Amino acid sequence: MSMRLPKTVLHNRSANPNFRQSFWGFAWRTIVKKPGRLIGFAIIVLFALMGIFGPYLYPAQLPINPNAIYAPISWQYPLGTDFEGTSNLALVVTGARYVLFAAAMGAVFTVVFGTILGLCAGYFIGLTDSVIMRITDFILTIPSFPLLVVLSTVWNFGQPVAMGFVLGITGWGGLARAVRSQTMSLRERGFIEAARGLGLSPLYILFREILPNVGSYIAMNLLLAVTGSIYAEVGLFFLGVVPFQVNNWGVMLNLAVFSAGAMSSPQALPYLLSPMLAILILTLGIVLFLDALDEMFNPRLREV
Amino acid sequence: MSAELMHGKSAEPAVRVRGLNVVYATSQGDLPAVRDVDLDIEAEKITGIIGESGSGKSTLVMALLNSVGKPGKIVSGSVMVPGVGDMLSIDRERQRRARGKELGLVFQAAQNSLNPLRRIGHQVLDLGRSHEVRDLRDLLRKASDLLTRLGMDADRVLTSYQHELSGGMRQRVGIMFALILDAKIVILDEATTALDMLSQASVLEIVRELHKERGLTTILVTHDMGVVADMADRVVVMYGGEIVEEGPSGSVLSHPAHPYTQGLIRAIPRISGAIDRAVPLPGAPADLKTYLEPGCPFYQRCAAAMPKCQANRPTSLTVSADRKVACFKVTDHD
Amino acid sequence: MKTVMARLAKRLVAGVIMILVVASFTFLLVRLMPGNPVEAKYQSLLLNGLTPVQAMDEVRVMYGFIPHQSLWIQYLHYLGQILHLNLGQSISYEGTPVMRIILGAAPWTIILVLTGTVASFIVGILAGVIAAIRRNSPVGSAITISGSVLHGIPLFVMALFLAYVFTTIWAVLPFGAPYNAALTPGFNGPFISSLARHALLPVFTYALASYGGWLLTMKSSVISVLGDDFILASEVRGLKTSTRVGYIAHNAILPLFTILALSLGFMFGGSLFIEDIFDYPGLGNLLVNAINNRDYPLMSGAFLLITVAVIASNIITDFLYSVVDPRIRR
Amino acid sequence: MKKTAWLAVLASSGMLLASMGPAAMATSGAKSSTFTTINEYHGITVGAPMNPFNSNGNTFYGFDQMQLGWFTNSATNVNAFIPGLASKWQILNGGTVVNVQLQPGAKWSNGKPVTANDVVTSMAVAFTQGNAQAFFLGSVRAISPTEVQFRQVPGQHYNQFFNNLMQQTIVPSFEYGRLMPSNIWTIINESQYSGNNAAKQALAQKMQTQLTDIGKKITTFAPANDISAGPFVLKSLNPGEAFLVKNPYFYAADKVQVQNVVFRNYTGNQQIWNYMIAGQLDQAPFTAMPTNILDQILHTAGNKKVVTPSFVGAALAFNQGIYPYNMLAVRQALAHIINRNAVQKIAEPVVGTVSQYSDGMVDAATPQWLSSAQIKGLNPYAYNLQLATQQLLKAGFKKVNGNWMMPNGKPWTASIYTVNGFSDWIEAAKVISSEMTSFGIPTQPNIVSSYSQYLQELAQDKFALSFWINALGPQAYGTYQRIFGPNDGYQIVGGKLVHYPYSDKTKGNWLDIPQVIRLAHGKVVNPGQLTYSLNNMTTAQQRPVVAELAAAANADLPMITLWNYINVQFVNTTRFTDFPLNNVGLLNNPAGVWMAQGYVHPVS
Amino acid sequence: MIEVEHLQKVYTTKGNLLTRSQVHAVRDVSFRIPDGGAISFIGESGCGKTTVGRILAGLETPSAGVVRLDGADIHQTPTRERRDLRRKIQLIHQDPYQALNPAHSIEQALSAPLQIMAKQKSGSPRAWIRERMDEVLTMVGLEPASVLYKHPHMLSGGQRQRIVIARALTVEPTVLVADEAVSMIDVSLRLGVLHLLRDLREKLRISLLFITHDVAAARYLGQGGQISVIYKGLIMEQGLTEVVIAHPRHPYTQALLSAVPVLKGLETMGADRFILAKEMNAQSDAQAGCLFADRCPFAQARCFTEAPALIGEDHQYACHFPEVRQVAAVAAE
Repeated sequence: MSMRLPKTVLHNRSANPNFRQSFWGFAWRTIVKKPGRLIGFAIIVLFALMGIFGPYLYPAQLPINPNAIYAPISWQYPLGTDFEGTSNLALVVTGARYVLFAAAMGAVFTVVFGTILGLCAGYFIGLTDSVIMRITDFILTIPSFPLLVVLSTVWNFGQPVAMGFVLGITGWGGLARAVRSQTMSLRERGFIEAARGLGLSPLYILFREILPNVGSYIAMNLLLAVTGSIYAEVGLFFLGVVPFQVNNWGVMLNLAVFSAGAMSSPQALPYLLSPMLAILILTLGIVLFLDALDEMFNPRLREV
Repeated sequence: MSAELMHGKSAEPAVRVRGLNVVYATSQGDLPAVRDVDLDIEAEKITGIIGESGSGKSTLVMALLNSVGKPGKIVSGSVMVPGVGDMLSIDRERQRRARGKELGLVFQAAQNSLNPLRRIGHQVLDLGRSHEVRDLRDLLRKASDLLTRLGMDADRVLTSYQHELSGGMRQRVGIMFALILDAKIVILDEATTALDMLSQASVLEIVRELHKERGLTTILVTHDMGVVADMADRVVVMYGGEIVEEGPSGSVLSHPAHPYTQGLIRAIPRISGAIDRAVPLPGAPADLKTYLEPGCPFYQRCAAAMPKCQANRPTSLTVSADRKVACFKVTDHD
Repeated sequence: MKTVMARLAKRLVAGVIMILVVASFTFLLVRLMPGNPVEAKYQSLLLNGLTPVQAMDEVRVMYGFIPHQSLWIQYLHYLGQILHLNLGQSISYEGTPVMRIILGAAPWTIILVLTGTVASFIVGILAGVIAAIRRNSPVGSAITISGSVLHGIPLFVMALFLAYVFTTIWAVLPFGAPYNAALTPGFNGPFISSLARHALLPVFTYALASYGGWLLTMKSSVISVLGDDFILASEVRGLKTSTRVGYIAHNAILPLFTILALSLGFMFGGSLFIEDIFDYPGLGNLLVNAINNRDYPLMSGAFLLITVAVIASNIITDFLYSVVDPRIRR
Repeated sequence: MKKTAWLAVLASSGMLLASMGPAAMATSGAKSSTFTTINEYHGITVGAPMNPFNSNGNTFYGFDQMQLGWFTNSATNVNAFIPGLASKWQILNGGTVVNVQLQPGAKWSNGKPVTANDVVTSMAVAFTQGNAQAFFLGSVRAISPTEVQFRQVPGQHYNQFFNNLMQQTIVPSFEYGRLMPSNIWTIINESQYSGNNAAKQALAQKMQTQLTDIGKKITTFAPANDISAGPFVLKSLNPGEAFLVKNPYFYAADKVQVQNVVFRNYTGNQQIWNYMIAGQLDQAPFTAMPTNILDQILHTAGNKKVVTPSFVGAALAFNQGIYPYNMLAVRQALAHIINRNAVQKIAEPVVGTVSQYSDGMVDAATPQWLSSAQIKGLNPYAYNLQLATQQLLKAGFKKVNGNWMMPNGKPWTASIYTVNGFSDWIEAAKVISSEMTSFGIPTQPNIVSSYSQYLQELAQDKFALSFWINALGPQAYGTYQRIFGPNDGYQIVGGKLVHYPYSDKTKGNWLDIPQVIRLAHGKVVNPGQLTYSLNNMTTAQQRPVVAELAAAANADLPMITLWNYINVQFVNTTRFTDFPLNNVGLLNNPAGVWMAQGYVHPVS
Repeated sequence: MIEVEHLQKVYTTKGNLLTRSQVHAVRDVSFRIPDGGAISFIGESGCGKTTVGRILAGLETPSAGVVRLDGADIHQTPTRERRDLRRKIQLIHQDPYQALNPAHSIEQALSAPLQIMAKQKSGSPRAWIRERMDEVLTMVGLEPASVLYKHPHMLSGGQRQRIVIARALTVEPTVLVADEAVSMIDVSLRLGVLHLLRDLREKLRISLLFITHDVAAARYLGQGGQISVIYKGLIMEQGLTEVVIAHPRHPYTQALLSAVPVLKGLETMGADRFILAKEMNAQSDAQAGCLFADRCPFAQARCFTEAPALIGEDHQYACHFPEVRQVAAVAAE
């Protein structure tokens, strides 16, 4: 298009030998540009810290208090208490680790499976592609949530890694397909042909030449997969179709709705609202932050 | 329809551009893309506008239609078209009607200038309806005639979708769209760049013939000096958003005055004459940094640069009856 | 057209193979699930107050519907029955054909998802166009944010919230049944009105949850079409604004139709939370109950139905797309 | 143009939704003679047959599904019945022969009379379902069109013979008779053979299979219309509601004041709570609930709580096959660690009371069976951490860094298993976990996703500590077989008691209680055999046996009874009055039975 | 020295069994390039010239025919040696904007192939790589210090193409295949890149296969070398560059030369210049006679029935009626 500016000038500020650092600098500038993004970023950081350090803030077994069942919101219980008089805030904070760690693992597995299979299918066209794509079709055809439910009863979800793994193996299909099509189009690009002509190994081409170019897409997907995983696992616990043993947000929702009658009784409402609030705030944070990622990586939306 | 234009004095230019400035709004502020352009396009002549990528030639052409897309915006100037008025100040509806009807544009990316989901014939009808053509059947007949004239199977093309046509055919369909409403001013913006030699030659041939037959005013925008040299009556050389040289093509080619024009002509490999006559032009084309500097935009690459050129921008001066140059070396001598 | 049909045939064959693969997979998987359905039924009857005699009377015959052959024989039998469109007999429903149970639940899910999807599609598309065209104005930003937020909220959170608001705090809407049982089903006013009133909340929830997705997809589709050369070309050719908007809309909406058809295919899996929370008697609910009761034939059947729906919608999408998009039609 | 038509349809449906606002608000309860309730036994299933022998069948016990009589749930008199289709009965020959006279004028909802032949057919059906064999029914004979005689299998003295036969579902012969071959009684008789003739044994085997096949056919049988001999008949149904109308042919139709009955479907307790809070249920069955919900329910106009005795307890059961729970000291120490008051207050505050005795019975039954001296002899296992510490130290446990080490040197950690959806169990498990953890035994509650999975894994010995329903009464056998019955490996096979060892993982012995238990006064008993023997005893004969079993359960502590359920149901008096609130025996039966007895009147 | 004999390439189009068809991209192409020599392939798009280049570069396998590099058949050698052999032939892409990985700096782009080479060299690999990078960058006329750390988007088209060439040089090739190597570069910079390629040919004795539709560029680069005019995968005319341009015998060659715009004021139009209006029809493959006959303005009956053979010694042409026409423009002075 004739309207486009000469490409060279837009990036003059990055004429800095240490490009990597300047990327982080650029990323940070993108974040602070709008207050919404900063808020989103802060929320994500807060929740990450909660996941890492939350359990250390409270005793291993949260204290119960039969005299403060469904206590109203107070300084002692900022989010009220549950059916046995345990602080809802403590439950949310200590429950974050499993939820977030499993979600992170789920996202990592999704992205790792999806990326590797997508790259291989797109690059080694032919038989490899056919086999991988048939498996992908299969994964995409089976409704993932019900599959998750069935898998989860066969598996034991004591460890968040196991949960993450199952979330990963049910969720990589879409990403694999997208990465494949991007890889296929990159494959036709001159620099891949040149790399082949220069005798570089397929491994180098896949992971050093192609991967960085789908990196931005994968980064976005990683974040989206985190939210997707949170919803899926919290949903599983909420429905109660999986065995559970640890305190987490989904269990709270389940107990609040099905045991505590939070839907019918205002006294138990804080018990229901606490995990919902946590999920919503985290969602909000991710939505706000996605906007920044979008700008960091999607040149199409970047306003010149 | 455009009777005034047909019978207008030939001395009156078909398009008169005055003081045109276009900028691109960026996060770093407004960057000039077209600067202080004054230009008269002579009626019924082929005018070639030549320049490299980033020289502002396409922006200039879009400004003629007042269709500069975001983030570009026209800051000042006027584009007078007889029978229409100043394209930059008449109301939007009249601008819209002038586009397509008075001013036909064949797009740089004409290959993709058609709605992929509608048959060509339907798009002809859409065009007719937008310009209040009463007899749509007649319009289709005209389209059919034009397509035949352009060397295509008209019935097949009209019932085809874009993807069913080859690149050369799409380009010709683009020309058909520019001419079908009897526009007298036709602008070809890099219309043949994507075609290979043989297609380019045949499309240019048709353009030349139609130009003559219909008494068109043709503006040919290209980066290919050869095409301009072959086709144009007048040539306008742009560099860094400005017109650096302007004149009849024969005289400019044989006696280029501006160092850029000279370098450009010298850098053309030819099929005639001694091979080593061709000499590369050093440096890189103008970019936004160049635009922002106060001096001559060609200063960095100019072999004949003087200290004066770094700080002052030469303005376009008439050097002979119909030639203008913007270079201190030329104007100072004279 | 001939090639279209040939392609269709090819897709159909591939679809059937995929169905068999998924059927085999789910068959085996589902039978790996631990559980003893009969004992559970018996124990829950006891909990509900039946005397042991009555409870045992109730469940004794269920044992007869649990397959006793080896897994391999069961599998072969299962495949054979599928080819006869027989999904077997339910355990927890004591021998009621799975097909009949599923067909009893399917209409409610279809009502729920179809209405919800179509409503959210229309609203989402319109909002998406506005959000794309006015993307630099406050209105556009507001619409986009509404879409992102609604898209971001998990379905069950939204369903719980709406259920709380409309059935507890401001109890204007009924839940728990698809219509008032005292009314005669048919095309009569009271019945349809009851049907609609009962469906309103789940449908609204579903629509609200899907709206954001449509909006965001449509917005990005419109933005990408806006950058296409032919849109600029239509401007320089002086086409009327209405015609140009038509061009934009037509081109932008086309990819969304694929997603629409696909999402209808996924409908049976998608409404699980809504059906559970509003206790709407559709397939999602059925599946959850089947899982909790370890009713293997019913689970396999529900899975198979979902799979068939997805595959069918894939094929239909493919076919429709080759009809509406001239670039694919050959 | 197609497009516009599409849009028009959409628009009109949208208007439809909008226009039906307040007019459609009237619920089914608005007409005051429609009685709304919940079927607690199973959900409403569209597509399931209107057949009482199908466990998901759409028939409603006490409304359109009838039996000869209705049991009053008496702990000590198993023969106390309210007349159903039987108006009178005689129990002869020490309980082995029963004569039953049918209600004069009893008719099916199509106008045909209910005859002795229908009862005979129903008993044949009961054989096909395996039900009649369970109470040793030997023969059924129509003495007259309205009188039937039942006999026990010769040589058997099953003390609940009458009790069980009265509770068999009676179905019309003209519907169900067709489903069975004409020689059905021959098949039944041949299948009953229990002698030693090999040929006859083989034949019996064959006939049993045949019988089972007929049984399967019957459970899937779907009558076109509901045919009821009860006060109501099913008219229509959808996945959320079933709609029943009064049966004009019911023998006591003049007593029935309710015109229509609506059954609401439910999938979880919270739904029943919601219905009650909305004041929509005229009667609601027993449902576990937290206090806040009870308050909310009682806040609604007209809702009234009705309490009747219940014979169910919730217990924490030990798998004695798993170390260290094979040690009596461990089980007893845990009983001292668990504060049952706190557990009950949190887990089951509304429909539970703290269990006092841990003797295998509910506390309400204990005084009825045991003398006060015997009660005094029971260990109350009071909450006493010091005692628990002493016991554990004596058994070789050590406390290191605040946590207990087992005698084998390994740290003691535990998991308590419960089931998703069983809210009281889950909450109790959490409380007990907290208590055990703070005592120095790190414990976690583990929630299994479905009850069927729970039961299977329980039987596979995957759980050391799990929740269990015990004290299921009112009869003594029913109570103790929850502890010393199949879960302890004792099963009745072919009328004889068999004990399967713990090592046999397929036969359900997951408690692994020692086969003999030494009581406090030194007597050694076999509780499995004692429990079994209760079947053939009169109430008087049962008393000393129950006392021994109570002592055994209390001393060996195979499970700790945490709380006893109290049967709390609700009625709403805004639309109906005259509930049988003072008639405990009747209250234990479905509301349809109340109505047939002339209770429940619309508010005028 | 690279020799190509009777090269063929047939593509099977995708589709179902019924609609699957074969496309002959290259029918029969033979040529040889001595060390330091050059050959230019000219023809319009879709004529198969790019396929020839891709086969040479090892990106496609030929359906038939032999490609020999210094006597070794590059498609028949064992896998391990083949990789080394193939590295000797480097392809310069048409589009410098696509030929460099946008995610890599110039240093990364150049060092990756050098790391492979370094394994075969003695001494410190890091120093050697550094040295070699400087060497190739200087060779293509760029200053190493000012470009090494940059990413492709910071460079102009001409600079990028120089980087692409430098990267090809890292593996010490003996043959360069330049496929429309300057068509995407700004006009003022094109000649510079052509000049560089010509330099390399002379200095490093690299053989050059130049693929283009621009006859003038072919003439500039192919000085002293040969020109091959290719149409529908078949050579129409082949000979010394100067000879073919000055005395074209095949009408197709003449059409290509006629299509070169005439620089009015510097050149005069060739006397016999003609513009070919008809487009290439890819479907009319099956005809018996000359492949060009359907578009040839001079075709006679025989051309439609009998395929002409490639005749002539140094200057070969495949035409029944070869007639020299003066179509190229002539310098004005």
